[in-house]
Amino acid sequence: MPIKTEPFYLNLGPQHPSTHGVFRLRVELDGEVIVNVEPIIGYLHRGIEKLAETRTYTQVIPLTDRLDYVASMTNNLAYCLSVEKLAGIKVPERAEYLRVIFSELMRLANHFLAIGAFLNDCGALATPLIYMWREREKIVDLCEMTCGQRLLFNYMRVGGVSQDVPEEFMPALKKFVAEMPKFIGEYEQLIKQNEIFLARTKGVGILPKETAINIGASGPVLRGSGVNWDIRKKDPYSIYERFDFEVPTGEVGDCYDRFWVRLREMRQSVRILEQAIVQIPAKGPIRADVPQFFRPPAGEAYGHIEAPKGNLGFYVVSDGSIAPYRVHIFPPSLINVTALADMAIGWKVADLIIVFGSIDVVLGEIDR
Amino acid sequence: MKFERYGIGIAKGMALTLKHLFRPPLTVQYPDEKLVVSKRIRGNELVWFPDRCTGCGTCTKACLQGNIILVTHRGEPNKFIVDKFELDSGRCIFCGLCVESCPYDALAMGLEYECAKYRRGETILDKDKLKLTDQHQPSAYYRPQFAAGLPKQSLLIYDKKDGGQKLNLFPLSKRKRGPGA
Amino acid sequence: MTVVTSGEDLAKKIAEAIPGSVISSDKTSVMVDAAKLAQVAEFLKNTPGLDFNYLNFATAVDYIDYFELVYRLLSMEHNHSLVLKTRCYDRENPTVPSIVSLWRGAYFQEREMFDMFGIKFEGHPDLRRLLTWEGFKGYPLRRDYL
Amino acid sequence: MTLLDQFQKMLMTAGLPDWAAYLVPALVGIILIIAVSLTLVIIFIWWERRLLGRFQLRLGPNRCGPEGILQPVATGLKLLLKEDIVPAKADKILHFLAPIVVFVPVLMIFAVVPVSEGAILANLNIGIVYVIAISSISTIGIFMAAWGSSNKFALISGMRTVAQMVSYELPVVLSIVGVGLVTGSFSMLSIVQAQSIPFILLMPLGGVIFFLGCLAEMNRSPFDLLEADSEIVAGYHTEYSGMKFAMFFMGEYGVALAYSAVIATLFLGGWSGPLLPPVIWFLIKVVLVFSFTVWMRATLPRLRVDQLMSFAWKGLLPMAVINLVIIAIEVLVVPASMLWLMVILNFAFAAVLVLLWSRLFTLGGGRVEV
Repeated sequence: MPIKTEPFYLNLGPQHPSTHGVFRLRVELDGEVIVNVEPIIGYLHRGIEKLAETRTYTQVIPLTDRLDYVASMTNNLAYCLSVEKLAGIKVPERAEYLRVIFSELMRLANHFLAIGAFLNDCGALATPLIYMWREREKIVDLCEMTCGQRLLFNYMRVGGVSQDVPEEFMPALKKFVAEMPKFIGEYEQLIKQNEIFLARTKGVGILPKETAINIGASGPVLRGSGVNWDIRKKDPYSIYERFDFEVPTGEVGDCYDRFWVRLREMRQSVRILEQAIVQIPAKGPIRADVPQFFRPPAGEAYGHIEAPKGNLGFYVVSDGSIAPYRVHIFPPSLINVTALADMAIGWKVADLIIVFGSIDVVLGEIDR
Repeated sequence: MKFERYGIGIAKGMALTLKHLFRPPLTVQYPDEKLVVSKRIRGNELVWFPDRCTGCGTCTKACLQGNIILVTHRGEPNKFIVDKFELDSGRCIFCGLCVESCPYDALAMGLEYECAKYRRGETILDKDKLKLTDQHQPSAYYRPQFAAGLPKQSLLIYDKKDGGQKLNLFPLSKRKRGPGA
Repeated sequence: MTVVTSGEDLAKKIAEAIPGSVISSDKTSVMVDAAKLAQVAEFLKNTPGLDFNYLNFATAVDYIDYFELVYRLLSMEHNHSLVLKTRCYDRENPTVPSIVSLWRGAYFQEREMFDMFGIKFEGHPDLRRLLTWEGFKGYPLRRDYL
Repeated sequence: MTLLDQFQKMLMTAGLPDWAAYLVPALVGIILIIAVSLTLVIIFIWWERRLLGRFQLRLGPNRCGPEGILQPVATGLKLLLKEDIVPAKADKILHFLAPIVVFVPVLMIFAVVPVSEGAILANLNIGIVYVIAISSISTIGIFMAAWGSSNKFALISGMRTVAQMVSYELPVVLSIVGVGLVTGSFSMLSIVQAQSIPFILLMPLGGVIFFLGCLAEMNRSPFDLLEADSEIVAGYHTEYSGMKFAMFFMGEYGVALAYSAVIATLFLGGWSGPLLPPVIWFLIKVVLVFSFTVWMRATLPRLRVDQLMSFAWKGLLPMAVINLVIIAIEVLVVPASMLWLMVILNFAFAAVLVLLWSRLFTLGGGRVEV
């Protein structure tokens, strides 16, 4: 006769060291084995979609900064792309290059934080996090030099970027790009072959290819499962078709693959940056002639980009007035979290944490 | 999962951390050591130039928080006189859209960033507090004309000789103590 | 480059398979009858040559007279996309069939639409509020919510 | 003849009654040990934070006192002033007793640690067994804290602790038996005296097993599962604040210090060393061992609980048994004058065993069907 047991409910969050924000997980446990996981979100809901309906098209840009605050320039870019599509605005050449440079810098910045926090979740006591932070600080320095702030950049504008980079930017960027591969190599040395890390991540939290597609996962989560899908390649926006880079994919779809995809993506980002530095025109307009209070024609547009976390889309509906009629934000983190239960059930509490860490979510984006 | 590499991976990682033991620290001791901020910093206080302001109100329209209060009355023909120009730095999100929108360059972001206040009322910046003084200087955000005299930003990416962040290897006992030293 | 499939061509195919489902169509989108949304979605997902196996996003727009639900579907195999729309005219008790059984990615998005617009999805496994709390009054993203 | 015995003898010849001659040296010794070990614990807390800071490209505490050495004192004062919160549903008695049960045995370990020739509080002939026995009591304290604070994170932590401590006791004891075989005694003094070559060279595998076991016993990374802060917040002391938390904290570092001292004594030759006075040598070795654990903590991720268990039962335990058998045979066969032969043989056996285990042994289970 089996012993009568009752499930053990554990409430991880909203205040928990490894939930990367105010995220709550209601976990049903059998011993330490996870029987069920239910994500409960909304603790950071600020109603950005509603706020955007009463702002002008330009004024929405600072709001988009607050979505994925780890890589906020990519949010600006996605929004600007959709509004440009709506209004049919052509962006100048130099601005396109600056956009690519900054979105790749943001990808690096995001992956630094993602990998660092992931390793921190594995229990490596902040050391990798701080090593990654060192490189991230350099990126943030570059952004501060350009647009005056370190977190919420508000740099992209509809029709270009807000202002040109200062003259000391390019040398600093070149130096950064030159020394970056060495540091990525160091991270690989630090953790890639570490037996404990491999034991913790290999085969843990497998997301099969079919499930990944079915739940609409994107970004490293989808590519870690072995699906070669990168919007930069498959549906190039901005000027990404001019760059030569590869899309790294994983094999099994476990936590290690997602980590490894991110690390290789960082190398590819450096490659794109190297090419962009060479190709960028030295002088030129950086902003199309767009008035501050402009009225795009009535209609709707969907602009999406390959944000560091996945497919970030903005669905903008205009009624021809000064403010957007509706702005829908499609955040990659929210959809990737759908996969959490698939990946974590049957594993232990410790695995749940690293599976969650390997998805790489930002709560500003999930809750909006 | 097997221990296939006999711990070589662990040894490699430990070698790397040992190497980092002899690298300069990343952090700075904030009140004692201060980094130079960007020339374009969107600091915590704005600077307003009354003689350039025409009272057109573009900044108030550009502000997504509705944070700038501008009251004018008609003076001479075709000229507005600004009675009240006020903003609450507690509500401001420092996006810089007002500075960007000003057609007469009458508004600039400030350089200051240590602007903690004890009372909520003190965060309101009126005409006097927004004026240009020696302590209250504009930054070069969207105003490249102010960039000339400002010190170079200290960047982590530069070495010490490039005028970047000052890093010393073993910073034991070589620090000055006390605020602002 | 993701090919935007012509809504007009696709509308013919859909109308052949499921008569009476297509209301209108233009170059990029197909508007279908809300009652037959699930059948159309299944047709789009499972028909060879279309294979819309990836739900890009699902959202709703409140046009005061009606709610417009927008689904952007994508086929990873053929790299083409389609915007599927449907309208829901009932404001008091808007009901639309759920597509969670086809694309699980809609799980959170349908919950969010329920939360923000009050649109009920028939067949959704766990239709609760997502971002606001239980017991929240009103539906924030409706145009008449202040 | 320990220093305390000499003191006792001196007092007796000075004409004190027997009970006083026995009590006074004991009290002096106990107070000395407690004072010195607590001071060392404070210094070690500072040293760990400082060193960890440097590993992580930070500075670590550097404000209180010279180079921040008074930071642990400041932390202690802060904790002393904090409100002592007891959860409403907590088992008050267990919640109160747990820090004491954790902290006191830690101090008791220092009784048998020889600092230099004869400088030992109690020269037990089973000294090292005493260490193992006493340090196991802390497990009960941790479990009391975990159960008593009626917190789910703490409960998970308590379960993990008990499993971990009990499992790692075995390889630790088995590797100690090897030391006992070579020395012919379990007394800490005679173990140090027997080390003409440090035992880490004589029995490398035993040393490594003992070190790993000790890491698990003192809950340091990569075996710090019971307070895995990224998973179960702070483990068993989630619900503790104020001075009770400070006692856990001190207890944790006290165990780290004690085990560093035991490792230094058993495998690194204790106080023996050329030129410098024995106490300095001993401290250098303790600091080295401790710094090594800090270094590991700065680098390594944490193991999962099932991996931890299988590492103990399938990895360390069989290796320790085989190692013990090998050493026993060597002690019988190899003459005492030819210890260098034993060194070579043991290094060869260690290499073979590690190679073999890295092929045979799998670390932990996988997904559980639920």
